[in-house]
Amino acid sequence: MTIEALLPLLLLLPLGGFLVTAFIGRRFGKSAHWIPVLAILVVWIIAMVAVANVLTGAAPLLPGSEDTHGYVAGPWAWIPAGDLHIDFGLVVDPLTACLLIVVTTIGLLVHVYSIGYMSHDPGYWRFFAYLNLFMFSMLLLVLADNWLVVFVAWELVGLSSYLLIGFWYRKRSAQLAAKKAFIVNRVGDLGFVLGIAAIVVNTAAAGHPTLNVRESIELLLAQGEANPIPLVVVALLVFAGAMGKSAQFPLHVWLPDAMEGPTPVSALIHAATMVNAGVYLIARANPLFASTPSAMVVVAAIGIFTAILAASIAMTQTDIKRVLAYSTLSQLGYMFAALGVGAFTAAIFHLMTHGFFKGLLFLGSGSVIHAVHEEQDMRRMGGLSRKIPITYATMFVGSIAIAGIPPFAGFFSKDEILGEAFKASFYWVWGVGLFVALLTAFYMFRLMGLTFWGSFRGPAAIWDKIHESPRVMTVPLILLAIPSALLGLAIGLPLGSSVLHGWLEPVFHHATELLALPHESYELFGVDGALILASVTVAVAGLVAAWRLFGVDLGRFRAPARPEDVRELSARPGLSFLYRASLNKWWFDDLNHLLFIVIGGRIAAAMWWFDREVVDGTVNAIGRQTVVAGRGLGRVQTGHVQNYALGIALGLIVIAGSYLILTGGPR
Amino acid sequence: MNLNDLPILTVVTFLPLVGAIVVAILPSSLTRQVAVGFALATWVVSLLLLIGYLPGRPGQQFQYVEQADWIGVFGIQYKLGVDGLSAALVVLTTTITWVSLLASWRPIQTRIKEYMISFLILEVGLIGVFLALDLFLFYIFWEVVLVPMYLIIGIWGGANRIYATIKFVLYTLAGSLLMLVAILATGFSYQAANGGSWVGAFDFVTLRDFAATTGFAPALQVGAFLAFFLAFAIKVPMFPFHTWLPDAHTEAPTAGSVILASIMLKLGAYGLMRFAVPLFPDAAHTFAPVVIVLSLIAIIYGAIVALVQPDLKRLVAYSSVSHMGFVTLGLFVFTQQGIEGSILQMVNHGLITGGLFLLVGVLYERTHDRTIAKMTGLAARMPLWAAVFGFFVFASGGLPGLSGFVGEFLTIVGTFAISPAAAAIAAFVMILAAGYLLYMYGRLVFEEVSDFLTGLGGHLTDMDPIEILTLVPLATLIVVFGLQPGLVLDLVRGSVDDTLRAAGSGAALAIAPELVIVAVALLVVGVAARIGWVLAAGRGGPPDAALVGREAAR
Amino acid sequence: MSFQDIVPILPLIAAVLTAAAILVVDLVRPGRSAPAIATALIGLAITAAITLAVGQTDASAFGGSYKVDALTTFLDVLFIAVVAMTVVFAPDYLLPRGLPIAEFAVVLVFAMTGAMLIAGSADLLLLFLGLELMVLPGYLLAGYHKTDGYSTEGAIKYFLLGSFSSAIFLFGLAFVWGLTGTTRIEGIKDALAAVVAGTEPLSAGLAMGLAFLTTGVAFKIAAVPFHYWTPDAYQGSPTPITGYLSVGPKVGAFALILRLFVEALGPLAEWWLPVMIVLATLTMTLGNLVALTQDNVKRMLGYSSIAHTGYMLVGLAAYAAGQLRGLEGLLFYGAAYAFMNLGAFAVIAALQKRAGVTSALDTFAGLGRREPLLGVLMTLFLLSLTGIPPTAGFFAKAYVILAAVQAGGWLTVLAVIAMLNAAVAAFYYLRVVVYMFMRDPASDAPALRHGALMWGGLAAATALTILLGLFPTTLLGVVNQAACAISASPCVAAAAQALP
Amino acid sequence: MSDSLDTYLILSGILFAIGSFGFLARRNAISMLMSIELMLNAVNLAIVAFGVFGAGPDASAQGAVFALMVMAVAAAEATVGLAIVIAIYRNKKTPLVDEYDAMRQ
Amino acid sequence: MLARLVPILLGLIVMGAVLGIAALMLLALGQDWEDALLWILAAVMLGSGLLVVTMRDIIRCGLAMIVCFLALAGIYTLMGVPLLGAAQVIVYIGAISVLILFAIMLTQTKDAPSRLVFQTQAGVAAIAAVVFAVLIALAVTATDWGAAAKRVGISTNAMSKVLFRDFVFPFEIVSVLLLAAVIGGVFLAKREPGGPS
Repeated sequence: MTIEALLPLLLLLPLGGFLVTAFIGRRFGKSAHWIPVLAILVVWIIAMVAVANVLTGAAPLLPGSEDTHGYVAGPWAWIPAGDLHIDFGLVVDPLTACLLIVVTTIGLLVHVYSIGYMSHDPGYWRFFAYLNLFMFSMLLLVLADNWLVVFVAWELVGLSSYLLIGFWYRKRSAQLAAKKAFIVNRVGDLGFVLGIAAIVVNTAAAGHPTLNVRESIELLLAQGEANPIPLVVVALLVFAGAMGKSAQFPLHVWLPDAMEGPTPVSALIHAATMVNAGVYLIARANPLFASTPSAMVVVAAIGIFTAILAASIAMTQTDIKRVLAYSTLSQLGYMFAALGVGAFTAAIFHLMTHGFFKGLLFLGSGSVIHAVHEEQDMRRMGGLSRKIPITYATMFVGSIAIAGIPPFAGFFSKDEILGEAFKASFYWVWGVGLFVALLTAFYMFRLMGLTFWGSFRGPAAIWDKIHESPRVMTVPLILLAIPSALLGLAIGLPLGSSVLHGWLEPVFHHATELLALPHESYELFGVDGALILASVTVAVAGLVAAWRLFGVDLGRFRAPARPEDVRELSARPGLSFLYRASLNKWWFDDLNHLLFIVIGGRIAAAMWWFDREVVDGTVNAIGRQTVVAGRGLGRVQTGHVQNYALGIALGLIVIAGSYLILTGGPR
Repeated sequence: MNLNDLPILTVVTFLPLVGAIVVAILPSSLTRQVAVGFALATWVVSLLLLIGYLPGRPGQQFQYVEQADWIGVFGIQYKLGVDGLSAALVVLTTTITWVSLLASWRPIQTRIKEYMISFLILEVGLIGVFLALDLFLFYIFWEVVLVPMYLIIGIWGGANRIYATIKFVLYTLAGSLLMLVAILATGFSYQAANGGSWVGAFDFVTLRDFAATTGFAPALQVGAFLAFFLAFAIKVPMFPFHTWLPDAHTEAPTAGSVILASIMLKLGAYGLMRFAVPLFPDAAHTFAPVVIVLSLIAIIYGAIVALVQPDLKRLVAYSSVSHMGFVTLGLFVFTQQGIEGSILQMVNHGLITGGLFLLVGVLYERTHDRTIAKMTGLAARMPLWAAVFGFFVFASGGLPGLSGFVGEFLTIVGTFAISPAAAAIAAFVMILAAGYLLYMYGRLVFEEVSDFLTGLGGHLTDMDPIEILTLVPLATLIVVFGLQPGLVLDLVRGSVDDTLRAAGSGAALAIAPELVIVAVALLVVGVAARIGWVLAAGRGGPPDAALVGREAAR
Repeated sequence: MSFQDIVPILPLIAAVLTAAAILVVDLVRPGRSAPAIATALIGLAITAAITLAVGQTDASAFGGSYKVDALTTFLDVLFIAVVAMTVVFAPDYLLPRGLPIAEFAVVLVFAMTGAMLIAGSADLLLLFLGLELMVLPGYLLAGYHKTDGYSTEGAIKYFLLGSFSSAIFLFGLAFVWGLTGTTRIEGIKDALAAVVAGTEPLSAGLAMGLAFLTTGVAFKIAAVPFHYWTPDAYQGSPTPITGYLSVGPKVGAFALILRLFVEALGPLAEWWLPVMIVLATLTMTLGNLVALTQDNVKRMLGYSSIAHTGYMLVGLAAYAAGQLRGLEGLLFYGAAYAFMNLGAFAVIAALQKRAGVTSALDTFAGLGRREPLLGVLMTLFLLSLTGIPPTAGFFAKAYVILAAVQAGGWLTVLAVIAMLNAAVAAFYYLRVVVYMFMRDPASDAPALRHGALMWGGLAAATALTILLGLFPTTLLGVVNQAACAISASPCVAAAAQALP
Repeated sequence: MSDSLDTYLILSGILFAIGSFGFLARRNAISMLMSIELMLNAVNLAIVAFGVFGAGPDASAQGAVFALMVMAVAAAEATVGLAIVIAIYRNKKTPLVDEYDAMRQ
Repeated sequence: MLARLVPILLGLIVMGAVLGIAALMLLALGQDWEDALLWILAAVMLGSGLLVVTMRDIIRCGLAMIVCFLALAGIYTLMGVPLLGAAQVIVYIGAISVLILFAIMLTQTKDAPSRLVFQTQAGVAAIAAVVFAVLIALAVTATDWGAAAKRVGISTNAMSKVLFRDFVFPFEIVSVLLLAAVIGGVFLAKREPGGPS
């Protein structure tokens, strides 16, 4: 039985799990999780086998490619629209393989974790059904070889995210957050769908309208200037889709609110997998972007700006999950920056590492929240390290990883991004990135400090009840901690020409050629070493600063957590504005409310008024006026016979006159 | 059996009429069963028709043509024929009809007999419109549709039903009467061009070929096209002529709304596609920009107005305006994808909006209220309803994998080829649609159960088997067409090619720019005058949006 | 005066004899309705038979002053049918109000004789006499319910204005006669043709005569602005008689127009065409608009009949503009209108069987429930009057419109106006439907029982209304023949033309 | 003078006008009736005049006969009219037509 | 009082004027008697016609109408159609006028004469009437009637020939017409036992 034959199972198993659970899951009660979890387990196994074969080159060469190994399944016909035939097939190439690792692994762990986390929820079966639906959509997204199918998955993950954010449907806030997430995503999708339409038009101009990713990109590049729609437009439109899904700058507002959903959801969808879809999309379309440098710059700029914006907000948030959400935004910003500077591999690298440690952190935070009885405000936590050591330990690993302290995973990926940016002479990206690294370390350890160090600030009654989460939750944490710690060492070495590079080279070489990046050798004791040093220093600096402010008693750095320091610090004139800005997320939510609720609402109301009074009003007015006219004419009928007679006489006179005129003139 | 032997089209058209007569004769106790029975029988026959048609004969159109001299003096014939487009719409009609008859099982409790009779006669008219190949015959069926609908809304409708139904009839009639003039003028000018012989003067095929080869005089084309267009645009309904729709939908009984949304609106689109464009290609090209602009306005405007509707049915009605905008848009860009998308959109809108109205009807049965604000938290009280409602809401929102998406996508692609800007505007509705749909869905289904619903207590039961049965076919088709749109597209390919060929044979006439300027100026002045008049009449300006804002999406 | 002279006028004689027979029967069995009705119907049947028989011979009598052609036969049969239906519908209304059938039938048959005379006369004097013979009984019938204020008021208004217009009409006749020196239609036509052939403008005297004649006929067909008598007379008259008045005299007056304007004054069409167009527009529009606000169904139908006059005038105008089809349309419309309108009035009459029931709109509230069959029939007739297919009214309208469109030019505008009017008309017709089906009955009085006579008549009207709409071909052939009989231009039989 | 057609026609025209004035202006139904008779006589005068001055064989005789017929018709009209007047007088108790306005609009 | 006189005075003035003109024509212009006679008759006819439509007392109106008809009969005779004049006298004065007088008797309420005689629209009516007259006069004078020379006197038998040969059918029709009128008239006029008295 070949792997190709198994590929469809990657989709069918979660889909089946979803359908079964959705229709009859309610009956299974507390054992509703079995079918979905098993489905994902099998998926994981299949995926791992496939990935192994693909990355080791054991898989056959992809059709129409001389160096890329992978599997294809299909294609199956979908939309036969005249000369435009939209089929969909599945392809596993190295890029997809990397994504599969993250998606299936974290997906599996989150499923297992949820068994414990959701055990008391009435909607247990529903939750697992949704999770499987999401897994189906996400796998479809990474496996599809056709723009439109990707878009389908794109929307489906949006749907499952909507359902999962709104999972606790009785909460108004959840409902609003879910709606917000979906609508904001739709903004990006608008761009994406137009981009797809543009691709159709362009390929049609090339004489062979197609939406197959590989073919279409080749056609577009071959046509170059001859494209009816300029490539930069296409690229930016596609990028708009990526921005929506990956919550980049103008469209970043939905992600923090998405934390209304259950924590496993946040871990899986809003940290590890779905939000990475944008990165994947652009990596997938790398030649397209590589051929339009201006678009690349936009990507880099938006990415790095999102990174610093989110980081600055994360500094002051007090909701543990929101902090993580903003840090996710920030890290995604890094990835886009990487893509923008042409460091595709680095972006994917960071995508993978971030997937693991951010998933870990979220699950950990879930464990924390679980422990302190659904409390999310860090100001009412503290000193938890003594109560929930496993969670603490694992989260500590995650924090170090994200802070970029070697040799943990985050260090390798982040450092590669910064290095590539520097060497691609995008100095501003590098500079900002470096600063963001500082902030990252700071807010992560602020989180750790407020949560685990110092003394408990919540109600004492809870303190006694706090206990470590069940094994079904802690085991996934541990399993995630391992890659968070070691993934970098595993695939990040040797520096410069890492294993990952080897894997992804066939996917990206076309783009790198197009970009014609200066590929000088890696100098550990030269520029690269300096860069490493720089990033490590700032990371440590941030760590220490956070430690000073929120730290524990340790030797001569004896300093209990002193929030008043924070208050006094943030009261400083220069800082106070920044502090408030950060606290209020730079007022973006208020801006959106003003634009779309107040002003937009007024516009809509005005239009409705226009519809009622002007459009419909005109219609009714015509009718009314007709009747009025009728009533007026009716008055002629006075009931007096002699008025009638006079009318007749006058009519006669008029007719006589007109006849005299008509017949009088000579013909 | 060989379908070509028996006059299957006549059968499928007039079987419901037989049903109506039988219902009229039989005692009232049997009414419902008999009516549904006949509807189902018609459905089966239409399926036979479809199956018989399917063996890939696209390209060459009009199967099963039945032809008989009717009013020989004018070459008016009784001529029926089916091509892919009409086949699809006929099956849609027969399906929706029995579905809505089932849906009326519980709601309609008074004067059942009259109700069923009206409904069956309505079906006759609808099917006839889709099958008629003689302009005169077409017009007759077209008008036949009016009366039963008038009764259905007017007798079994809501509180304000009489206003709604009279508005509906007068509005439609005003358009169609002008169309009659146009039809006669067309037939006559063919007769004049044909050496005074009336033979085939109203035969669609003859006229279309004539239009494709010789072509009608520009003056006639412009006049007749405008008349046809007015009639059809009112039916669709396109932007400035749409205001009868919300009223009619709101007041009509559930089944009435379903038929109205699923089939009636298609009459207009079908007419445009079948008659207006092929017969007057030059005029069609000349006015295409206008139609496109109107469609775009309808798409966006309908969605925006839907955003602030407090009434459930009104919201869906305005969403219909928005969706039907895609149909006209796709048709008048005259590209393959556009037209295919437009046809697909017709079918999908029929299924999806029909389903939405059914679900709203289910809710209304229990609450006797349609105010969105009053009802929240239905997920807790009617989980099954909530789930199905969600399905249709997302289908309506164009969720990929469900049928709604493909039509919209193809339309957008087809439009993009002509004008990216137009495509962008049309695609913008994705956001607005998500806005009003999720606003509706979120308010109804999520959050705590509202006091109003709690007050209903036991009345608020979940869907009963019949109601589920009505929704199953629609949902199934939505999924099937979403996964295999080819089922429809292959069926209608022939029609699409014909329309394209006909449209291709046309070229825009020269129009004096000053005419356009004058027209636009008049329009602007008129609207301004109206606004001024309204404001002067003290009927208040645009309302304060604060409330709306609170309701709308965050 | 010889046998050849007798044959063509046999139908008239039969009609008069019918009247006489009814009188005799009434003398034998005074006040008994059944015998009178029977006699009337039998007599009418005989008359019809004779008419059809005579219609085969294309004869003329009395030195060509009376001639029988296809038009004559068509109109005669139509008149007979109308009168027969009226007789059938009358009892339900008259008897409960203690009004005798016999006199009614007699006067009615005399009126019919007048109409038939118009249809056949080829002589100005005969035309005038036929007109008077048609309208004088009309005045009497209008006031037939003599103890009722409304009836007599309607009657006197109708009479005063009617005789006023007769005088005007006569004055016009005198002028035409004086100018042409003959009373024979043919002679007049030739004389006028000669005059028109000349290059100098037509004489002012002719213009005056034309004006007086136009006014006279416009009054008789109730064209605006000479329509004032219609609503009052219709509302006042006993319902069945209103039905007759709205059909018989109107079609008769159109027959007058055909004989006088189309035939005799045909050469002057160029001059009376514009006037007809204006009249048609005014008539349609005012009739429909005012009908919108009526709360009394009879009065509303009165205004609607004005509107229908307008539509028929469109046909006339189309003919004057050179389309024979216009004439056919006019005739077809007349027939269709006759049956659907009679049907509508029959339903009202049936409702008013219960004495004291008015024809106010409320009377119809909930009719659909109280007497569903009547409700459905009324709906059918109203739809036909609106012009909704597949009914006679629809095809008639379509036919007239087609003629107008074919004529082109201003006539196309007229066609559009006509159609807009039809849309307006739909409102007040459907308003009745609203009352019948969408309002609850004011009082739940028990349903009335109607005689077989009434049902039979209604059945006939219904059948004709539907059949003429679905299968108009036969009638089309007939009207084509009839139109050819008087068309100025050499006339191709359309039936032959249509064959592929 | 007396042998010119115009004289008689103008006479008849004036008489016609007088009659129509009476018809339009008098309130009494019977006065209106009389006015109508005047108008008919005016027409008769015209007819006879046309006959007498008309060309054609025995045109004058024709005219005379024409006039005779008109007289008869006038008589018939008078009969009908008076019958109606009496009938309505019974109902309304007044001969003044402008009080017959139960039906209007 | 004065108001009552106005119409009478009006009539007298017109008559005087016409008589004056007639005398003038006779004596000064020396035209023949026929013209004069015609003028006088015409004056009488028009004058009494005016009286018919203007006088207050309806009975006097009726009498004036008889005078009018008489004058017209005279004119007929003058035109050489004596038989028609006779018929005029018989039919109108003998039948119609009497009928009308009876009707007047039947329908006059005591207070009828004291009330307003003219419609409010009398003024407009007068104007309309004048316009009629003017229009007709203009049209008549503007038209060439192609009239032959005046032919005096038509023999009774010529007329009877015409009547009973060419116009026998109309003659019969008239009889039917009268019959119909009589039947209906009788029905309407006869008082119902139940009806209002």
